[in-house]
Amino acid sequence: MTALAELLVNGLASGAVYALVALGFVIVHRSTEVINFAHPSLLLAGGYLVAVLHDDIGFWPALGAGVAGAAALGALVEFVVLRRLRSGSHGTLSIVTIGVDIVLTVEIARRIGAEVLPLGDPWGDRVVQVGGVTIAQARIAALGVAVAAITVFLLAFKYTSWGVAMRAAAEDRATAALMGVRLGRVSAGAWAVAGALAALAALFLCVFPTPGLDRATSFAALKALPAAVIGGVDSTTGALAGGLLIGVTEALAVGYQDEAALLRGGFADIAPYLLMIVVLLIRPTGLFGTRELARA
Amino acid sequence: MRTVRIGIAAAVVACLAAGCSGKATGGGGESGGVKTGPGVTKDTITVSALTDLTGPYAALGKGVTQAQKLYFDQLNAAGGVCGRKVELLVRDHGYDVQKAVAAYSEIAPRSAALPQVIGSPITNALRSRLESDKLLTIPQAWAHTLLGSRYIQLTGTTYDIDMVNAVAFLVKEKGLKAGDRIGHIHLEGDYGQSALAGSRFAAEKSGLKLVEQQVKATDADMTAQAAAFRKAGVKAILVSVSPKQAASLAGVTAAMGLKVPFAASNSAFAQQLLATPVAPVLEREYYVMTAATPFSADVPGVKKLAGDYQKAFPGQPLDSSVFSGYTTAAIVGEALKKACAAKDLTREGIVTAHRSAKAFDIGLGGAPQDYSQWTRPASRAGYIVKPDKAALGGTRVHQEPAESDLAKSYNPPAG
Amino acid sequence: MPDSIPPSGRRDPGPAGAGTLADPAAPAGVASPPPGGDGARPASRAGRGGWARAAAGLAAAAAVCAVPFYAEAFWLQAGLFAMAAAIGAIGLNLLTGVAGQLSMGHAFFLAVGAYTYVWLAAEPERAAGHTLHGLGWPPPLAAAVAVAAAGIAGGLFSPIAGRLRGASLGIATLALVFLGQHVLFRAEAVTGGVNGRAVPPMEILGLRLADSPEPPVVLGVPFGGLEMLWFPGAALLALAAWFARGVVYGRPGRALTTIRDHEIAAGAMGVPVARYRAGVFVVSSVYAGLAGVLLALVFQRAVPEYFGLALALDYLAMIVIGGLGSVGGAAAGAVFVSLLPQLLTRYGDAIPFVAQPGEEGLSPSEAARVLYGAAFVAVLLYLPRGLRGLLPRCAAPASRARAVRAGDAGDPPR
Amino acid sequence: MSGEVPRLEVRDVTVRFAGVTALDGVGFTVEPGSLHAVIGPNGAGKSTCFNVLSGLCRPASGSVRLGGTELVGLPPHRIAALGVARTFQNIALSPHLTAAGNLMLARHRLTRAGFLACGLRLPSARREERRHAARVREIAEFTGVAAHLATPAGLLPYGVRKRLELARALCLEPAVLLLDEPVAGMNGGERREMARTIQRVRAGLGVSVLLVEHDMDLVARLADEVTVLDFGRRIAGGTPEEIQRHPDVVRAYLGTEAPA
Repeated sequence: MTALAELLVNGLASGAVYALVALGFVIVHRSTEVINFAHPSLLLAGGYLVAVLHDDIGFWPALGAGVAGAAALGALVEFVVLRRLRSGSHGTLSIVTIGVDIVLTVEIARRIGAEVLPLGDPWGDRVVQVGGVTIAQARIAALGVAVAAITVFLLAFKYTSWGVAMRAAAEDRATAALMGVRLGRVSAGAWAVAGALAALAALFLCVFPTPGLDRATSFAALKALPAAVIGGVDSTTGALAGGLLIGVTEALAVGYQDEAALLRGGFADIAPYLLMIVVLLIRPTGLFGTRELARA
Repeated sequence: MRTVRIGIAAAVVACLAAGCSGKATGGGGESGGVKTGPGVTKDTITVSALTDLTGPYAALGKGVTQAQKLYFDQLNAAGGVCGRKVELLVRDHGYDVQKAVAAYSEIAPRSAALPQVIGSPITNALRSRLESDKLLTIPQAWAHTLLGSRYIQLTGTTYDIDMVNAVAFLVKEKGLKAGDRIGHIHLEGDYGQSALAGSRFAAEKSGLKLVEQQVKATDADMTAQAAAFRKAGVKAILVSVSPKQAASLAGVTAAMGLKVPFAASNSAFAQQLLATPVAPVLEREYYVMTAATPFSADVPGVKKLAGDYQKAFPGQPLDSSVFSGYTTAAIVGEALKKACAAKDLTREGIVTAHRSAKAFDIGLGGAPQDYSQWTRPASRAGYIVKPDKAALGGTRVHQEPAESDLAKSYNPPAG
Repeated sequence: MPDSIPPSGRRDPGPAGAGTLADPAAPAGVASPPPGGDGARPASRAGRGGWARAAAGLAAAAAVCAVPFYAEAFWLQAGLFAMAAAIGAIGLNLLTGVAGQLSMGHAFFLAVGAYTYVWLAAEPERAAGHTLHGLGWPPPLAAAVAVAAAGIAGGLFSPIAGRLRGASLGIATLALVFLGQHVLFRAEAVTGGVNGRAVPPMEILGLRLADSPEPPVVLGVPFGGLEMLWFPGAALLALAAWFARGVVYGRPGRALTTIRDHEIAAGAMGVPVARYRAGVFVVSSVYAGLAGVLLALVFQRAVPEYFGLALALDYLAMIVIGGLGSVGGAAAGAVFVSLLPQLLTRYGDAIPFVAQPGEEGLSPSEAARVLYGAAFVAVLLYLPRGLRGLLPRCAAPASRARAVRAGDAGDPPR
Repeated sequence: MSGEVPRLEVRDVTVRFAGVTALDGVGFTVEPGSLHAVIGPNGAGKSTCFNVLSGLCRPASGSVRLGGTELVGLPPHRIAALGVARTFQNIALSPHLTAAGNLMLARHRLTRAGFLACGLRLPSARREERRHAARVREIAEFTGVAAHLATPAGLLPYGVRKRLELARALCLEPAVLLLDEPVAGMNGGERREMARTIQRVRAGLGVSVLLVEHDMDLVARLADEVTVLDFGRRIAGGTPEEIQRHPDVVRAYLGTEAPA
C-alpha cells in the first residue's frame, strides 16, 4: 500500500510538471492554432539559464532570470519568425517551429556539452516521511509550484484583458481582429507565457532525483506533447488532466515493471505515446478538446 | 520511350569512356627497405580516431582524443617511427552509426591503424570491414562480446570481469554471504549485458541472489529501480549505467534510507558527479572497478602523464578517459615501433607486431597485459577506486589490481 | 462562347466529346503546364524543347553512370546515401508537401523496410551474444516484400492517418518513432538490439553487389559493393521520381492538393478525403520502405538507434529546404541535407566557422545541423519554393507560398 | 434530361450549435429542373442549410432526400457522387492548381485512375485524362473561363475565380447545383453576366439549381420559387412576386422599403 501511495504521489508530482509543459503547447495552440514544436528548446533554454546563473546570483534570482529568459526567447521567436509568416497556413507555421527547434536545441546542447549541470535548487536530496511514505521535498515543491502556476494562469486567462483577448482569438480570429484584439500581441504573449512555464518545468525536471540538466532534458517536453493531445490540445483543463494522467501512468508502469513482463525495459517511456494513440483512435479531439483537431 | 533508349545508349558510351579513369586500385609498396601499406607514406604514418565529440560520450571522446594527441606529439618529438611522423586523423561521429560508417569509408583507405573507436554498436557495425581491411583497432568499449577478432584489441578488463571482481570484493570486504540478495542495475545493450554476464556468473558461484533492473539510456530518474531494490532487501548494488543515472540512483537510495555499498563498472562514474549534491553519498560507499590507474596513484609514469596533460590542456579534467586515451595510443605506438623493427609497416605487419606482446607494460601502473590472445581479455585484474573530491582526477586507489579467484575461474564466451 | 453545352452522360463523358477540341494544354509561352494541369500535357515533345530535354536527360544519365569509374568510396557512399534519402524524401513530400499532412514518423517506415529486408534475406546467425533469426530468402524477393511491408505498416496506421490532419498527424506520427524504436531495441532476435545486425548484400542474377576479395574489374576499375550498388540505386531513384511526378500531375495529385488547400471543397467535389489521406500515407510509407532497404544495403548494417527522431527531422528538413510539394525539390533537399555534414567534416579545416575535432566551437556535425536548421527556417520565410525556386522556372509545382502571395481568399465555411 | 433529375426534399431540418439553433424545422422542395432561391438576412441560416445539404454539417433532426436517397448522414463525397455539386460563398478553389486542374478535380467521381495507374502512366489513365480534359474544356468555354485554364487559380482575378467555382461545380456533371452567393462581391456587369450564365446552365443542362443570394434583383429575375429564412426559421415561400408582397418578408428581410 505504501509503495502504491508513493508511486501515486511521485506520479502526480511529475505529472504536474508535464502539465506545465503541456499547458505551454495548449496556450500557443489556442491563440495561434500552431503546434509549437520548438517548445522543447524553450525548456532547455530556461533550464540552461538557471544552471549557469545560480552560482553567481543565487538560486531564486537565477530562476527568475531563467523564466524571464525563456519567456523572452519565446516572444522573440514569435516576433522574428512566426510574425513574418502570419499569412502562412497553420501547418506551415507548425513546420517552421521544427526548424527553430533544431537550431536552438543544437546550440544549447552544444553549450551544455556532455556535462550534467546542477540547478542549485534549495531542496537538495531531502525527503519527507508521511505515514511511511517517503517523498522528496523537491517533488512536493514541484507539485505545489505547478498547481500554483496553473491556477495563476487560469485566473489570468479568465480575468485579465490579455486572457479575454486570447480567448476571443481562440474562438474566432477574424472576428477578434475586427473587435480590436491585437492578434500579434496575443500570440507573442502566448509564446512568452509558454516559455515561462517551460522554464519552470525545466527546473523540476532537473532537481532531485535527477542530478541536473543535460542535453537530453528536452525529451521530457516531447513526453508532454502526448499529454496535451490526450487532454485536447485546445483545452487548459485537458493539459492538466493529460499531464497528471501521463505522470501517474509512467510512475505505475515503472513501479510495476517487475510484476508484468510487458512493462519491463523502458515501457514507461512509450506509455504516454501508446495512451495518446488509443485516445486519438477513440476520441480524436482529446478528452477535453472541443475544437476539431481532427475530422472524421 | 525514345528518351529511355537514348539514355541507355548514353550510359553505355559513358561507361566506355570511363575506361580512362585513374581511380586508384589501392596502396602498398616499399620504401627504405620497409614494406608499407595504406596509411604509410615515406614521411608520415596516418592513424585515425572515430570518436564522439558531440554525442552522449563527448566527455569521454574529448579526453581520449586529447590524450592521444599528447602521446603522438611526444612520439613525434622523440623522432617518430621509422623516420616518419605519426599523424592522428580525428573524425567525430556523435555516436551515430551511420556517420561513423561514412567517416570510416572516408578515412580507412588512408589509415594504418585505428587507435580509437568509441561505441560498441559502432565497433560491431564496422567489425567485418575492420577484419577485411586488416586494421588494428582499439575500441573504447569493454564488452566481452567484442572479443574474438585478431584485429580488435580490448584493453584491460572487460565489463564482465569487472563485475566478477566486484562481487568477489563485496563478499570479501563487505560481508555478503550465501543467500543474500544483491542488486544489479544495468543499461540495455552491450555494456549492460556484458556486465550482467559477469554478475550472473559471480552471484551463482557465491550463492547470492541477483536482483536485476534494466534501464534505457534515456532514463533519468532511478526512483523506481531504487524502490525495487529496497523492496527486495538487497545488501549491495552493482551499477552498470551512465554516470548521471548512477548519481540519481545513489541519491534516491540515500534518501530512502537504503544504506548499502555500490560497486560500479568503470563507465558508471565521472568526475563531474562530484560537483552534484550526491557527492557525499558517492564518497561514502561507491566503489569503481577499473583497469585504469587513477591519477592520484603513486605511480611515476602516471604522475608524469598528469603533469604533461595539464600542461598541454590546461583546465581540462584529468580522468580515466585521459589514461585510457594515452595507453591506447601507446599500444598503437609500440606496435608501430615493433613493426618498423620487423621492416613491415603493412597493416598485417602492424597487427602481427602488436599480437607479439605477451606482457605489455609501459610503466603506467596496473597489471601487465597479454595481447597475444584475442579470445580472452588482456587482463583479469583491475583497480578498485573510490570517488574523492580531494584526489587528483576525482578518485583514489582503494585496492591495488588483483585477480580474484572468482575471476580466474571465469571464461567469458567470445562473441 | 457557345450558348449551350451538350448535357453529358452522368457517368462518363463518352467518346463523342473527346478529341473534338484542340489540346487544351498550356498556351504558347509556357514551356510545360503547371501541375494538375488539365492532364493532357502535350503528348509529343518533338519540338526544340523536346530535343533539348532528351539531350539534357542523356547528359545526366551519362554523368551518373560515369561516377563509379572516377569517384572514390567516400563519394560513392555519400552519393548512395543521398539517393536513398532522396527516395524517402520524395515519398514524404507527397504526404507533407502535396497533401499537407505532417509526418514526423518517416524514420519508422524506413526502419520497417530496412529490418524486414534484413530479416527476410539473412540466414540465421549468432552475433555478439545473440541468436539472430533469418529466413534466407533471395534478396530481391526480400527487398520487394520489405517495401510492401512498409506500405502495410502505413495502412495499419490509416485509422489515424485518415482522420487527423496537418500538424496533429505530426504529433501522432511522433509516437510511431518512439514506439518503433522501443520495439526495435527489444526484438533482439530480429534486429540484433542495440548493436543492430549485418545486412545481407543484394544479389541480382547471381551477382553479389558486395565487396569481395577479388573484385571484378570493369574497364580497369575494380568494382566493389558501392560501385555495383550505384547503378540500381540511381535507377530506383529515377523510377521513384518518375512515379511521383505521375501521381502529382494526375488525378490523385489534384485530389491531394485540394485536400491540403480546401479540405471541405475537396469533399464537396467528390473526393473521399479520409481515404485519400490514408492512401497517400501508404504511398509515402512505401517510398520510405524502399529508402530503408537501399539505406540498409549501403550501410551494410541496420542499427535501431539510427531510426530515431533526428532522422525523421532530417527528412522533414529535406523536403522543406528542397521545396514543399516538388519532386525535384525533395531530391535536391535530400542531397543537401545528407551531404552537408559529410562535406563539412571532410573539408572542415578550410571552413572558418567549423571547429576542428577537440577545439572549442561548432563541430562539423553541429555546424551542419545549425546550417540546415537555419536553412529550414529561412526557406520558409524567404524562399517559399525552396531550392527549386532558385532554378529558372520550369515545370515546378507551385508551392504553398505562391498562393500566399496571390492572396488566397479566405477559409471555407465551417 | 430533366426526367433524370430527382426531386430534392428538405423536411424539418433542425441544426443546433452550442446552444444556438441555427435551423429550426426548415423544409422546402426543389422541383426537378427548377431554380429555387433561399433568401434571408445575415445569420438567417442560409449557409448552414447549404452545409446540411452537402453533408458538411449533420442536423439534429430532419431529413434531406434526393429522389429516393436520404442524404443526412452521408459524408460529403458520397453526396457529391449522387450528383449534388456546390459552390462556396468564400471561394474554395485550390490556389496552387491551375484553373484546369481545379476543374479536373471535379471529374474525380467520374474518373478512376489511382496512385498506381497515374504513377505508372498506364494507357487507361492517359486515355481517361484526355477524354475528361476535352469535356472540361467545353465546360470552361461555356462558362467563359477557357482563356485562363493554364493559370494557377490563386493568380486569377476575383470575378474569374467566382466563375471558375461555377465551372468546377458543373464539371461534376451534377443533377442538383447549389450556388452559395454566386455574385457576391461582383460589379454590375459581372453580375449580369453571371446571371446569364446561370440561366444558360439551367436551360442547357436541365439541372435543378438551389441558390442562396442577397441580390433580390437577381433572385427575382432567375428564381421559379423562393424560400425565406429568418433566425433559422422558414417564414415564407412562393414565387418571387408572392414573396415580394409577403408582409413578414417585407418586415424581416426587406425592411420598410420595398425593393425598387
